[in-house]
Parts: sequence; C-alpha cells; structure tokens
Amino acid sequence: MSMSLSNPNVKQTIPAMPGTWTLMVFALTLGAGMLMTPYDPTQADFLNRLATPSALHWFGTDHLGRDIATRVLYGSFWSLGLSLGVVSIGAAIGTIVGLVAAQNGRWVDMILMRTTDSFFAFPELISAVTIAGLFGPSTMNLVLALIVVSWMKFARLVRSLAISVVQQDYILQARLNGLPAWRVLWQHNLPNILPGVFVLWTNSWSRTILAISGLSFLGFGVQPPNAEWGAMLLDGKAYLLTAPHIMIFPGLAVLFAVLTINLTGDRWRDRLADNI
Amino acid sequence: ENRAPKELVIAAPFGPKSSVPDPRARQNGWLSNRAGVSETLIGLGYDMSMQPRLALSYENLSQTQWKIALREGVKFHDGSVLTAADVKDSFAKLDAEGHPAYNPRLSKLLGLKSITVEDTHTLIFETETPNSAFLWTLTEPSAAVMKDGYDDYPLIGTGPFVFEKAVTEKTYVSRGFADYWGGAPKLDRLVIDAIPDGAVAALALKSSDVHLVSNYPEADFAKLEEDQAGQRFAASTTRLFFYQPRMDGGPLANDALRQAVSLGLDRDTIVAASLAGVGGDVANSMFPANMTSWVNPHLMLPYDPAQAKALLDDAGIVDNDGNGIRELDGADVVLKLRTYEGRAALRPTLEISQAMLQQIGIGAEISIGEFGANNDALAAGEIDMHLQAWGTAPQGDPDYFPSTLVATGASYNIAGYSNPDLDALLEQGRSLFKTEERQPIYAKVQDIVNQDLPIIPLFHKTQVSVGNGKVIGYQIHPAETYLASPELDLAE
Amino acid sequence: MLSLNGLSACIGRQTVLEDVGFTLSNGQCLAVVGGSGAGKSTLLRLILGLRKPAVPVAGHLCFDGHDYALSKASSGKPMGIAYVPQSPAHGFDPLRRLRWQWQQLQRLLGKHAAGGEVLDALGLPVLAKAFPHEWSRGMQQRLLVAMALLEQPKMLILDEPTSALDPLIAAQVLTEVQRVAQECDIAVMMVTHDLALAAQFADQIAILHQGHMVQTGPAQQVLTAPSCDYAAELVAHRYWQQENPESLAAE
Amino acid sequence: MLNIAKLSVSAAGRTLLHEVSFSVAASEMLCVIGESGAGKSTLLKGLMGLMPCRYERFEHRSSAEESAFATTSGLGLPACRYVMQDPLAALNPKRSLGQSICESLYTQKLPAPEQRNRALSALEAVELPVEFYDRLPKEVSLGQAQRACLARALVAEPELIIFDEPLSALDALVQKKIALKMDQLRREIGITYIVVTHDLGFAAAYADRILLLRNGRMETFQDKGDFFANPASAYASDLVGAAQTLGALNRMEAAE
Amino acid sequence: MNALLTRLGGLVTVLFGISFITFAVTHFAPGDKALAIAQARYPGEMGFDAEILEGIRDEFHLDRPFISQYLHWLVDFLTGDFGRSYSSHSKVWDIFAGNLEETFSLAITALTLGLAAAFLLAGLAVWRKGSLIDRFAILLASVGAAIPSFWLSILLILLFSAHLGWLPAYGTGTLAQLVLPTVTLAFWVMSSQTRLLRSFLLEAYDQPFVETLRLRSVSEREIFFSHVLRHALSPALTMIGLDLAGLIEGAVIVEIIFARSGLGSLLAGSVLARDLPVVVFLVMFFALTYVLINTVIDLVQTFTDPRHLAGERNAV
Ligand SMILES: Nc1ncnc2c1ncn2[C@@H]1O[C@H](COP(=O)(O)OP(=O)(O)OP(=O)(O)O)[C@@H](O)[C@H]1O
Ligand SMILES: Nc1ncnc2c1ncn2[C@@H]1O[C@H](COP(=O)(O)OP(=O)(O)OP(=O)(O)O)[C@@H](O)[C@H]1O
Ligand SMILES: [Mg+2]
Ligand SMILES: [Mg+2]
Repeated sequence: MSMSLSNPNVKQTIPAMPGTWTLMVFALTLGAGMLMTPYDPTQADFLNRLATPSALHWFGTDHLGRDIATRVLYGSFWSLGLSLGVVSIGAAIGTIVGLVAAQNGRWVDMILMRTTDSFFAFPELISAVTIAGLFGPSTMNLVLALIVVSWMKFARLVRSLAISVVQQDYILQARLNGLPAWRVLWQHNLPNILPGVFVLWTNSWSRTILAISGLSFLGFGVQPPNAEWGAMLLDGKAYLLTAPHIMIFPGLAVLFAVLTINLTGDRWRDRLADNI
Repeated sequence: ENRAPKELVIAAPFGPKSSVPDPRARQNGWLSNRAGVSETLIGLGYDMSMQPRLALSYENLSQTQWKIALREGVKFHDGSVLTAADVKDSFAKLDAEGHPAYNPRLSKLLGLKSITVEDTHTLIFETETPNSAFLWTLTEPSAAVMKDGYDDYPLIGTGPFVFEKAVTEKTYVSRGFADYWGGAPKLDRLVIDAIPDGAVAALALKSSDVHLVSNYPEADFAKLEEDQAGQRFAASTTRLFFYQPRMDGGPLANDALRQAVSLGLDRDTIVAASLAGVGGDVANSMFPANMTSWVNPHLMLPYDPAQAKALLDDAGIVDNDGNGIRELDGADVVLKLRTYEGRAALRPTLEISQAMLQQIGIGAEISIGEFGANNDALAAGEIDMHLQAWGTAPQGDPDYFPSTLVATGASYNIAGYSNPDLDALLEQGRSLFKTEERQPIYAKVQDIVNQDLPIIPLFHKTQVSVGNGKVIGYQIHPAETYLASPELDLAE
Repeated sequence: MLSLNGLSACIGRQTVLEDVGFTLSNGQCLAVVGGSGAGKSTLLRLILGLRKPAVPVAGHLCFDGHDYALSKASSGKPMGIAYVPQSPAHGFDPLRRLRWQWQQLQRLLGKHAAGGEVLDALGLPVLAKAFPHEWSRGMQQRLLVAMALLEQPKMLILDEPTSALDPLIAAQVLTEVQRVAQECDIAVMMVTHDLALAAQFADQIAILHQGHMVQTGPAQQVLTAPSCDYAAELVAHRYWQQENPESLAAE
Repeated sequence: MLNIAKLSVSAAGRTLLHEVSFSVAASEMLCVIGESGAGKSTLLKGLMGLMPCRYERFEHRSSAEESAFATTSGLGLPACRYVMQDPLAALNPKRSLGQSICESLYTQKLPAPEQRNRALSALEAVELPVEFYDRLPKEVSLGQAQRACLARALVAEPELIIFDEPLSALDALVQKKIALKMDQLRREIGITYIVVTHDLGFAAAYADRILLLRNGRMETFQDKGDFFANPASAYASDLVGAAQTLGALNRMEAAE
Repeated sequence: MNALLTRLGGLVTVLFGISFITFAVTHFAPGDKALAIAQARYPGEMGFDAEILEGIRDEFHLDRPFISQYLHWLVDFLTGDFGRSYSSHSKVWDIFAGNLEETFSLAITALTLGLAAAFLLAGLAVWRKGSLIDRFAILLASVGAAIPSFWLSILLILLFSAHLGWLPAYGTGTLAQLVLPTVTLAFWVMSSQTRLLRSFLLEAYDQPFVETLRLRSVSEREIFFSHVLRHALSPALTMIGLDLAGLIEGAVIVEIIFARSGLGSLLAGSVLARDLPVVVFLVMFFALTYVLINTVIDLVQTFTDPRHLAGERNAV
C-alpha cells in the first residue's frame, strides 16, 4: 500500500508504534531458525519416530520422525503468513467498502451494506468448511474461502465508526470546502477510525490464525505434509496419551503467536488513540 | 431383585445413520448386529465358519435351491413368535422401494427368484442362478430378519437386545431382551456411542464415561501393551487397508506407474509407523494369511524402490526438469491421495505413503474427506487414489470382496477396472460349491489382482479394543460382525 | 474564600501560566480578561483540578479553608465549585436528552422540583425531549449556567458564559448569576472578552497577558487606570467597533 | 449576488425557520442578528444544505447554480465557505490546524509549498504565530481554534463566506484586527459576507444590510442605515435602544 | 417508521443475496447431483443407468439453466420443502429439528456466561485502569483469545475428565455433558469481548463531558452506568452481533471434539459426505439467524442514538 505513506497521519504513527520491533525480532528469529535448522520440515525419518525432546531434536519428532522444532518454524509461514495475507486483503477491501458506504449514504450505502450483509451472514469457519469440503480440501480453496468472508467485518465496523464521524462538523466542513469524497475519506475519516480498524485488524489476524489452524485440525485446511500448526496438532492428537509433546509445541506456538499479535495490537491501539 | 441396572457403554468410531436405522437398509445392519438387535439366519463364527443362528440347519437341494429350517421358540422383541412367513416377509421388503428396509444391493447379491414357505419353520429359497456364495450372503448383517416396527418398537428384531433409540451419528441404545432364545442377556442396557476421534474415546475411557473402546488408538494401545496395563483385547481381522487407484484416466491408468507405486511402498514401515507396532500384517494379497482356506500363499508384494525407479525409467516416466518429480506426458506426476476419518491408521498411512512416493520421484498431495464423497471424487477424477479399509470377507466367502470391488461394473468398482478373465473366474467361482474346487480359482483371482493392481493392498490390521477392566464376555470378531452377546457383562 | 499563589504551568515547551496569584472572597466576582490564548481557560481548569498528568504545574491553592498543592495531583481537588466550560461539548452527554441531564442534576442535589425559575430567568424554554444537538449554542450555554446555578456551589467558575449570547441576554444571564451569588454569598470567577460586561458585573478585574497576571484590581480602577501598555490597549479598544473602519485602515 | 425568497428550514419534522427572504449584493456584508435561539444558525445550515429546506425563489449569480442547490443533496452554495459556530467541533481532532486550512485550498489545485505559504499567511492574518500550523485542535485555546476556522475560510478567497458568530471567542484586540482584515478583503477582492453576530456594534460598523430574526421568523430586513435610524419593527427599535443604553453603540463613551 | 421500512426492505434484499450465494456455491461444487440423489434413493448401488439419472435430472430440474434451478430451489425453500438428505434419505427438516436444541442451548448458555464475565472483567479493568486488576483482565482475555478452542477442549477433557474424572468427556443430553463445551465456548466469548469492551469503555471515558460530570460530583457509578456504558454499548453491541459468527464457529469445533450432536457436527459431517440438501439448509439457517440478529441490533442502535437519527435526516 504505497498510499499509506502519503498520508502523513499514518506515516507519523507507524515508527512510533511499540511492538513493531518485537514483531520484527520475532520475524527475524523465525527466518534465522528456518535457515539454520538442519532438517527438512516434510522429510520423514522412520527410524526416529516419536522421539522425545532432546539436544538433537529440541521439540522431539512426530509420528513420521520429522523434527517438530523445524516444523513449528516452517509452520509460522503457513499459520502467520497465510492469515496475514488473508486478513490484510480483507481489511483493505472492507475498509474501502465501509468508508465509501458511510461517506455516500443513501443508495450507495444501501447497496454496499446489503452486499456486505449478504456475505457477512456466512461465518468464516462455516463457509470455509463448506467451500473446502465441497470443492475438495486444499490450501487454495481454504485461502479463497477465507478471503471471501474476511472483508465484511471491516466494512461494517468502519462504516459504523465512519458514520459517527461523518456527522461531525469537520467532515461537513471538508465537503463544503469542495474536497472530493475520497479525500475526505482518506484525510478525515480514516485517521479517526484507524485505531478501531487496527484493533480489528490485529484481532482478525489472530482470529484467522486460529481459524486456519482450527480448519486444519478438522482436516479442511492446510493439507499434510505442510507444517501448519493446526495440522500438526491433528497429527499429534492420536498420540495424546503416549507422545504429548507432539501436541504441546504447535499448540504453544499458536498460543504464543496469537498472544503476541493481540498484545501488540492493543498497544498499537493505545498509541494510535493517543497520537492521532 | 433390587440390583442396579447394568449398563455397558461402548465407544465406537461410527454411529447410526438415522434415528430408526432398519438393519436391512444401507449399511445399518452392522451396527444393529453388533448391538445384538437384529439377527441373520446364518451366523459367522469366530473362526469365520458358518454357524446356525435363526436357522438351525440349511441344506442344498439343488444348484439353485436351499432348504432352511428355522429354530423353534424364537421370539420377536414384541413377543410374537418367529415363523417362516415372517422370514419370507422380511426378505420381501428388500425389494420394496420406499420401505425403510429397501436394499437393492443385497437383493442383487442374493439373486432370489422365490421364497417358499414349507411349514411354519421351514422355507425354500430359490435363486435365479447357481450361487455358491448364497449362504455366505445370508450371514451378512443386512440379511437380518425383522418385523415391521411401530411406535413402541420402532425396530423389531430377534436378538438379545431390544432397540430403544438412536441418534444420528451419535448413539445407539438397546436394552436386554429377557425372552431371547439363547437365554436372557446379563446386561440390562447397552449403549454404543459414536466417538470418531480415537483420542477422545481413549480419554472417555480414562474418565470412565465409557466401559469399552472398540477401536482403541493403536499408539495408545502400544503404550498399554508396554506397561501391561488396561484390559486389552486384540485379534487379527480380515480388515484390509488398500489403495483404490483410478484406472480409467489420470496418471495411474499407466500400468508401470501403478506397479512402481506398489513397489515403492514399504509396507513394513507403514505397519510399524501407522499402527504403532500394535499389530498388523503386511498384505501380500487381498486376503490375510490367517484366512488359510482362501489366501494364495505364494504371492508377494515386495518393497523395492530400485526396481520401481527402473520400471519408471523404462516407461519413460523420468524427471526431465530436475524438480525431483518425474513427468508423464510432460506433466509432473503428482498423485492426489485421499482417505477418510474414522480409523486412526488411515491418515498416517496416507502421510507415510506420500513420503515414500516422494523417494521414487512421485509427488503426492493428500487430504482427508469422507468415504462416500471420496468415491464420488474418484469417479469424477478429482483424486487419483482412495485409501480405504474394508473387511475382505465379512461373510467369510472369498467372492464378496473381488465381486464388490474389482469385477467389471461392480458396485464399488469406482476406478473403472475391467478384466474379462477375472470376471469369468469370479463367475465360475460362484457356481462351484466345493471349497477344494474353488480354492485354485480364488488363488488365480488374487494373482490377477496383484498383477493388474486395481487395488493396491497394504496391510491387514489387528483390531484392538480396551475395556475398563470390568468388561466380561467381550471378544473381537475377525469380521467385526458381532459384539453384543447374552454373555456380555460388566463385573460389579 | 479562594486564594491562589505562584501558579505556573508548562505545556510542552511553552509556559502557559507564570506566577499567577490572586484572592477572591465570598460574594465577590472576579472577571479574568485577556487576549485569546492568554491562558484563561487553563487557569480555570487548573483551579478546578482538571490537569493532565503530563503538564507540570507549580503553585498553591487555598479554597474554603483547605490547602491544595497544585503540583501534586494527589493533594485532591477543591470541592464545591460549579463550572461552566467554554464549549458546550464539554458540558453535555450527547446521547442523553437535556431534560434527563437536568433531572440527573436535580436528583444529585436532592432538589427534585427546583430550578424552574432559574431556567425562566435565563430565558430558556421548558426542557422538552430535545437532545443537546437540537438546541442552539446560546441555549446550551445558558443551560450550562442554569445547571451551575442550580448546584448552589460555594464558588462559580464560568468560562466565557456569554460568548454565544447577544448583549441583552448576556446581561440577563449575568444579572441572574449576580443575584444568586449575592443571595447565597457565592464567589464568582468568570472569563470574558467583553470589558463592558466585566465592568458592569465584576468587582474585580484581572488582566492576563501571555500567562502573566499583568493587573488585578477593582473593576473601575482597572478601566480607568490601566497599569501597563497591554492593559491600556485592551481597555482602549473595548469599543473598537465604533472606530471608523476607514480611518483605522489608514493607521 | 444572492437573492432568496421565503426560505423555510425544518428539522425533526418541525419547521424551525419560517419563510425568510433576503438578498445580498456582491462584496456586501449581510449581518444576521437576533436573540439566542432565534434561528440564525439554522438559517445558515439551511443555506448550506445541511438541513432540509424549502424556498420559493432562489437566485445565485448564475441560474445554473440554482439547480445545483435545488437538488438539496448537493451540499449548499457553490464556491463559498462556511465557518461554523462551534470551532472545536468544526476541526478534525486528528488533523493539525495547518492541514485543516490547506484543505480549503484543495479545489484550487495548488502545489503543496504554495498551499503551505498561503496557509501560513492566513494564519498571520488571524494573528496566529506560524507554529500553530502544526498544532492539533486540542492543543490550542478555543479562541485560537476559532481563528483557525476563520483562516480556513479566508485563505480560499471565495466569492462568498458565511460566518456563524466568527469573533465570539476572541478578545477585542484580535477582533478588531480580524474585522479589519475581513473588511479589507471585501474591498480588495470583493468577497461577499453573510455574518451571524450578536454584536450590534460590529453590525453597525461593518454591515451593509441587516436581517433580524426572532423566534424563527424574519422580523426585519433593512439597510444598515435604515435599521439603526428607523427600525422597521417595535422589536428592532427595542433592540437598538437597548444596545445604546448598554453602550454598545455609544461612540461618545468610546471616545472618552 | 420510514427507517424501519427501509431496513426491512434491505433485509429482504440480504436474504435473497444469501440464498443466491448459498445456492451458487453448492451448485458449482463438483460432483454429479443426479448420481447422489440416485444413490440416496437406491441405497447401496453405485452405478446407474442413464435413464434413471435422466429421470432424476428431469424431476429435480438439474438440466435447466442455473437461474431456473435457483428459482425452483427458492420456491421449494420458501414453501418449506427443504428436500431429503442424500445420505439417509430422511427429510432435511427432521434432521435439522433433531439437532437444533443441542446447539441452541450450548450457544445461549455460552453467550450469556461469556458476556456476563466479559462485562464484569472489562468494567473492573476500566474502573482501575493500569492497576493489577486491569493487567490481569487483559492478560486473561489475551491468553483466552489466543488459545485455540480445540486445544483448550482437549486440555479440559484431559484435566476434568481423564485426570479428575469430574465431568464426562463427550456426548449430549445431560447437564454435566454441557459443562465442558459451554466453558470452552464461554471462555472464548469472554476473551474476545473483554478486550473490545475495555477499549470501548476507555474511549467513552475519554469524552470531554465526563470531566464535567465528575466536577458536579456525579458518582462514578452513575457516570459509568448512565453515560459511559451507553456510549460504549453501541459499538459493543455491533461487535457482539458480529461475534455471533464466532460463536457458531466455536460451536462447530466444540461439538465435533466433544462428539456432541448438534448443528455444527451435523454440518461438518454433511459437508464431508457432500450431503448437499443438508448443507444448503444449514448454511442458510446459520446465515439467516445471523442476519436477523444483526438487523435487530442495527435497529436498536438506530433508535437509541439521536445522532444516527439526525444523521439520516441531515443526509437528505
Ligand atoms: N436539529 C435540530 N432539531 C430540532 N430543533 C433544532 C435543531 N437545530 C436547532 N433547533 C432549534 O431551532 C432553534 C434555532 O436554533 P439556532 O441554532 O438556529 O439558533 P441561533 O439563532 O443560532 O442561536 P444562538 O445564537 O444561540 O446560536 C432553536 O430553538 C433550536 O432548539
Ligand atoms: N495541549 C496543549 N498543547 C500545547 N499548547 C497548549 C495546549 N493547551 C493549551 N495550549 C496553549 O496554552 C495557551 C493558553 O490556552 P487557554 O485555553 O488557557 O487560552 P485562553 O486564554 O482560554 O484563550 P481563549 O480565549 O482563546 O479561550 C494557548 O496559547 C494555547 O495555545
Ligand atoms: Mg479559553
Ligand atoms: Mg447559533
């Protein structure tokens, strides 16, 4: 989004966000880990099945003898990356739709919001399960399904936030001053609703991580041998009583990732609310 | 007496398909048979031999005629006495479209021309064509003898347990039938709960929510075995894990590729990894080694990756673009493998296969679906192989499995395989009545299947169950046809 | 009643108030005048204890016999001061009907029926089911004053209570304020830009200029003898409208 | 320039303003006066199309623009600026004063530095130091915010500016300077003003015409001279008289 | 009144939109519907004669163009004919009705408990902002929102069923069996709402008039309950409405793991089995419920927020 840099409000706030560094360090660690691990995340090693954590295999190995630590690292690509992509696309679409609807009122609002509502009526997991199930479980179907159902949340929140802003005198002023609608959106509405959108964005990101891993856990999501965390949890379920480490580490990875994102999101919110 | 009612709760991987599952329709019979609600004329012993059940004796009058004498004093759950007319009635419903018992599949399998009632306890069944598997087919749970149900008794069978209620995919409840011909059952109630997730079932056993888990997760069983803990039951079964490849199109229509797939699968490792060493025998043909009367002992399905690679190279299926995956007709060979939930060993088997195929340069994408949907997907060419687990001889007869899966036009021959020689052999096998005569025919059938590979056998699984230590009178049936018996009991 | 010593405050790098002090006794009215941005509102808010944690403040306040060190947030807020904020947005909950907000105050004070005559005196209509945004700004401002009067506080702090009112109504409002103040012996402190009004209603006038209290004294004295250039200029321009625009432009 | 007959404005199903007629010529100043709650702000909101309104006749400089207004959904008069009564509400709390002022120049498609320069000189015109360019509304006093609003309107140098009590939060010195600035612009570029005010002195000094509202109805509409010399209604003469006693119109006292 | 009519008009549009999307998705899903119907009718058979399939295509209008099929389906749906399940041949409505109660009771108890906890926690957190309580609330909510519910379910079963033996690990019917699934879901509701509520409350506290209320010595209680809560309620209500989707999703996962009967596990099973009539009906049902509830919330908001009203009029 090159546009975001041309908006001074956004530009000013991004470097100031606490947690950005945490996230970067986090990303670097993951990257370095992936580069340094001697194992292949999908290469089975049948002699080494269900090994408990040791110096060689920090998190142990799974039922096919794959190194769990490596898989957790690579799993971040699926769990974090995929969901980030899905949510960001959804957020962009939804924000635009919501702003346009709020700004224009009447018919545009009507049509956009009814479309949003129509799509919105399908809960993510339901539609993902349905699409993935009916069209055959595959990662691509999963991603499409999630994108199709991820933008409405933003559209609705943004609209409801923007409507309360739209009634403010300064928006009227701006429009009276002849600013075109998109500029009013960009300069007046967006900065005001950004904190809310940020909360939702981080919130949705973490929710999507959970959704993807949940879907994988149910068998509808990322398909083996890809090391998605939810899929790894599914692997581990059969060994719950005998080799609990298979289920512990990916579970902790999900928890830790989602927790980090949520907390960072909260701090961003606080900062944004103070700053803009 | 004032003792507390004895209720046994069993966790099973599958549940009833509807709230009043007539045993004769669809696959419903398995559950009601296991639950002791419905009974067939002829039973299948724990050694897979025929046993008298509702029928006391059965006699071959001619190639197409069978005389069956009913047991006396058998009562239906509603108290009425079983007569030959009831039996005739019950079988007639198989053809009545719209009746809950409607079962065209079984009807076709039986191939009945007529049923004649000789006297109250004697019947004569006449088939259209000579069918040596006829009596075996009568052992199938769907061939149950039932009376039409009504409000109080939705399902009226003759077994030791009376159907009480069923919740779709969830639970099947029955209560003891004091007037059972084989003596009053020791249990008052029997509940079979569907817990598809083996891990949850194991937990449920641990928390004493269930008394017995009929399909215990293998990995956990191995651990119990190691610790010598728990009330363990294990028995080898005829259940075969196999791949059904798509033959009428797609890469696997190529014979060399199919052979290579079979050669590239290390069945020993699969058994060790997916069954967690609990038990299971590498399959050398579709029948397990313990089915001594029918298995062809000379067959082998070896693991030989070198030969697999050579075979592929010879067939021109080589990796030209250097991405580690061979190409066929210019496209990477990436097989879509699919299986379903419900049997713990399926998924790991699929994953291991994927890893192994990778090593001979064949790519694989794997996913989990549902049995019926997977069949559709296979038929539609959405997937290339369907990993399944079937009892190869639910009725003890060798005809059933090949006739259902690999004969031309067979109902589950979804992959589109057709071999006239095989069809002729099966035809011949059905018309012969002596085991010695039939043996060479089925040995040949197994041989052809191993060569053509319309199914790729992997292993026969040992069935494991675990009880809470108080389960009495439970025994695993090799075809998993029976479970509840009057002797089944719960210690105080 | 109230005495303030050495009040200083900085916002950012800017010193908004420096060494401001005065005393005000019961029944008296102090008018704070000064340029826009001189720090008048800040002064009022600091007295009321409405300070942001990031703003360093020094000074000492004595109100109604209690001492408050303004530099410490922990020293509490003076109690019993009614406040009319400069902008009505600071005074009303936009989601509540005006009548409800009025009644809430009545409930709080335990005067369930009182206040009608105050509304009358300020020329306000009956509080129907209107929401704040449905009232004109002048009406909102007067209602805020009415609410402050209803409270019958020990002291009244008004931030430009008449800025949205025409002179007639402004006089009417301030007359009512004066009446109540004298009746109940209330000290009044008010910010205004209108020196004429200040002269008419205030006993004391304080002139604030860029954070400094440049002159304090009885109203008449300030008007007749401004003590510094700024004060003089302010006083001189109090009827600026009547200077001839053309001649002014030529200056 | 602007000629309106029988304009009525309503809200919440109630008519707040009944049939007001007035006109203003180019580079004139029309002052709208009246007691608090008389409907002055409502009139302006109606003019700007912020409230639903009806009218009998409406003439702006060209008739093409009439139809633009007649749709009522198009927000108000073209090529004009409106300064609202509550400065804080009219400024986006998330944008600096400078940004708000520049926004007024948007339609003129000036390069950014030029915009900034003009905004800075507008700030100067309303007596605000340059550092206020980067301040947020919550960091300035109300009077300063009001001045920023004025700057925002003035910077665009439009044909018509509508002010709602523009000087209410300002002290006399600043009021005077801004009033002069406004007057200067009126003379130099011919801006037309409609000003709502409660300051009769201001009206007496600067207005060309005076519209007096009372209880949502038009009381009088007269030239300034007429209005002060012989008010057309009893209420108007009361008002003038009262203002005189209060000293707002007394030149002699001011000269003391 | 006018607004209400517009809303209802919009609602109808949305319902059509939903039905269209649902039908389109299932329509374009791979698989031969005629074959599936045949298999449902003649259980156990796999292959069928072309005639039979033709007959079925004709009967179910499967050979018509998409729009025509959609209209046929819509008319059937509106007249209450939801078809029969492919896999059991029972009426879809009966299957649905048999499962509704389980999901309903689960969702309602979880929602009530979760929201009550969320309001309590967020209220406490805001009341003592920055204190230990606040931090604890944030931490609890954050951790709660971060735990995958399927993982939590399994951990709960491990602890309360397998180890302590207090509660049943699976199943439907008794109250005890409702406890663990409800707790799992309610915990999720609580976590997801607490953080949002807290931020809405803080925003509401930030409004300038709150300061003045405090000066008037209005009690904190009254400020909270009469003013701040109102301001926070409107966005909170929106979010709660939105999160209903999460509740439905949670119910699906929880029902599957706890081997409960209910609409969620029914949906998952039907999707896997490609039992289209059931899938279509369930998806429609979830969608309709969701839309209706959100419409009600919207209406409530429109009629309680004066600025909304003003906005609608001003936008003339
Ligand atoms: N949105 C609205 N809904 C209902 N009534 C309104 C609305 N806006 C204004 N009014 C009413 O219209 C009348 C005139 O209001 P207006 O704001 O025009 O007054 P004004 O002359 O500008 O007064 P002031 O000098 O106090 O600003 C008032 O009685 C007010 O209550
Ligand atoms: N948050 C802030 N950050 C920076 N400067 C501020 C802040 N708040 C106020 N100021 C500055 O402090 C000074 C005093 O502000 P104050 O509001 O007290 O002025 P005032 O005398 O009330 O003016 P007015 O008559 O315009 O209301 C002003 O110059 C203002 O710009
Ligand atoms: Mg001020
Ligand atoms: Mg006004």
